Amino acid sequence: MQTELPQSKPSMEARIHGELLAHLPQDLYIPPDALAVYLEAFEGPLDLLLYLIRKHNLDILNIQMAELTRQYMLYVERMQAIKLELAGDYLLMSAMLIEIKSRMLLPNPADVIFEDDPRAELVRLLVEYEAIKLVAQRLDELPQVGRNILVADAHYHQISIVAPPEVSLDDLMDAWKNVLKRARHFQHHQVGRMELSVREHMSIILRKLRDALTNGESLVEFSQLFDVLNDGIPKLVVYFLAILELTREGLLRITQQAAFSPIYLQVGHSA
Amino acid sequence: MNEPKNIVEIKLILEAALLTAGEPLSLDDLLHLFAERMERATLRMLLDELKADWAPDSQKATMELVQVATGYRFQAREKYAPFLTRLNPEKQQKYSRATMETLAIIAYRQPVTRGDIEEIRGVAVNPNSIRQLQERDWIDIVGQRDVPGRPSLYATTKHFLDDLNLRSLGELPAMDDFVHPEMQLDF
Amino acid sequence: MNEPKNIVEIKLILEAALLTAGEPLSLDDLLHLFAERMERATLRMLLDELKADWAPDSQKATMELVQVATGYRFQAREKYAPFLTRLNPEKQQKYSRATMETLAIIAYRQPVTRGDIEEIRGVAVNPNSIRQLQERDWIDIVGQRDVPGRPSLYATTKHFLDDLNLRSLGELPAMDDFVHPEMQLDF
Repeated sequence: MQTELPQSKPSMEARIHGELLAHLPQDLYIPPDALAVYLEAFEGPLDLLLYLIRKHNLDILNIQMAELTRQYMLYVERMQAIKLELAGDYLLMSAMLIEIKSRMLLPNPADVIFEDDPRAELVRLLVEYEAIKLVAQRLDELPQVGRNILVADAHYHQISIVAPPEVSLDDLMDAWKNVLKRARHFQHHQVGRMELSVREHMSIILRKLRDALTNGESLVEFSQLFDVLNDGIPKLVVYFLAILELTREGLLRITQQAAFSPIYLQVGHSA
Repeated sequence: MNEPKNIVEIKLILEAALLTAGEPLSLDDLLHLFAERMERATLRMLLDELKADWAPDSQKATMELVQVATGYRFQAREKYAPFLTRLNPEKQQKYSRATMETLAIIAYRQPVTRGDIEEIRGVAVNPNSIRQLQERDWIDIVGQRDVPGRPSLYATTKHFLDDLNLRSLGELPAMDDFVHPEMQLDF
Repeated sequence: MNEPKNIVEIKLILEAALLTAGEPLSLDDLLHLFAERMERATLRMLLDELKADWAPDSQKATMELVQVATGYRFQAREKYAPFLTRLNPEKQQKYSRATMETLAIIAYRQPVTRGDIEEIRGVAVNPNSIRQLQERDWIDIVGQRDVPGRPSLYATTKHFLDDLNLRSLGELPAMDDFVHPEMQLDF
């Protein structure tokens, strides 16, 4: 037996003021994958219940519990049968429905809901959820920035260029003093001009090696580092000290195949 | 340009500011444009004039000056939106029903906890829904309920109102209470 | 609004798009606004007309339509810029203490790794400090130390020396310049 499947998500259509628009599969056979899609369209047990109520034209204020419970259980069983990941909320609702139904069987079932009607809480939940469902849809239909509202956003030139913070030599000194004050292991350490020059040249050498590496050369010949003719003795000494210090710190490796053959420098030991 | 000397110049500066802001500008923002002091009433009046200058039947018909929650902004008249959105179709945010219902509960019942949302919807809150709404800066946490676990209380932001072209929560679509009158339920 | 039927309507759509785009729009972008095919030459002509509509002596004097590298955009005429800038005044920022100390350590102890800096300062390095100094082009990475994790080695750049008016690091005041007897630095 073939059953007509809804054109779109049923709950999207079943929502409007009890106007029932969706087609619900009436009969038993629905291809399981189609059923899964169909059932997943429900946002939860309240959504499903609302759908059933609207579909069967049940009065939300005077719900026929037996019929509603039967319908609901049918769906839950189908969901379980096709192993749809069933939120615990659905089972909780089953329990609630069954409980209400059994309480309705007690004497004095009322047609009109009053305060201690067993259905009161369920009705409250359904009414509130339905109101939220409707209003959520209306919110979604409101014009929205980015969707149907586009805000004027023309360009203008910021006049002043963002000035980077001013840093003076004094600021730098103050910072360094602070560091030294706190770092106890600097106790006996004095940074002299010579040592700073060495450290500067350590950076220069590393930079040259880095650039050479970018060009595919892992080795740089020692003599390429400086200009013997123009650099002057002090500078060469500083270079030499920088190389020694880099080597000591393991940042540089020096290789020489044989005495008097070219000396090569490379980063670390393998890079 | 020196400080504006007359109303025409002041209005031009207001117009330039609002056309380039990209977001609503409050009266306070707008007062910052001018070195000289201006009454807020004067500013409001000038904004009304500016709004009129951009009337639909004028030469300046593409934009309208509107007031939303956080201030004033120029926005394209709605009839142009279908064309303009062709530029960035992917930017068109569409939220799932779960997300929209979560938003509706927060908007209409705020401040609410996750627990409140779950009670109304009857299912666990999808963390993605909350995250999407927070990332859009439509909701934020305004406090904790003083119960065990101190759950966060969510509320909508002014930015949410701005994005929906609203000045206050009171302008939200009315919530349907159609069942309540006959119910006579004493909840 | 249906697809525009005449040049006036097309120009209004172009204007609305360019006022709201927030970035320059290329000819290709602009052609996407319309379902019907349009010659690029026609579009260019319409943009010229639009530009003329926003002439300085017109009613639409606050903005000008300009062509920049990536396309067309409306921008506020230059004379309004000083006022608009007041809306987003730039703060004369100062580097945080952490950033200054990080810079000092890199200057005096280079080449150093993050680990070295942390050891000296006794606290974790704020990634922002490093980023700020790199963006300023005052420090860069000159290599990696050959230990597990191969941490980057930072050093100061020539640009740093230039900005501080130094010819070489050797011109940085050496320690003993300020370790005066009376200072008794408590190391």
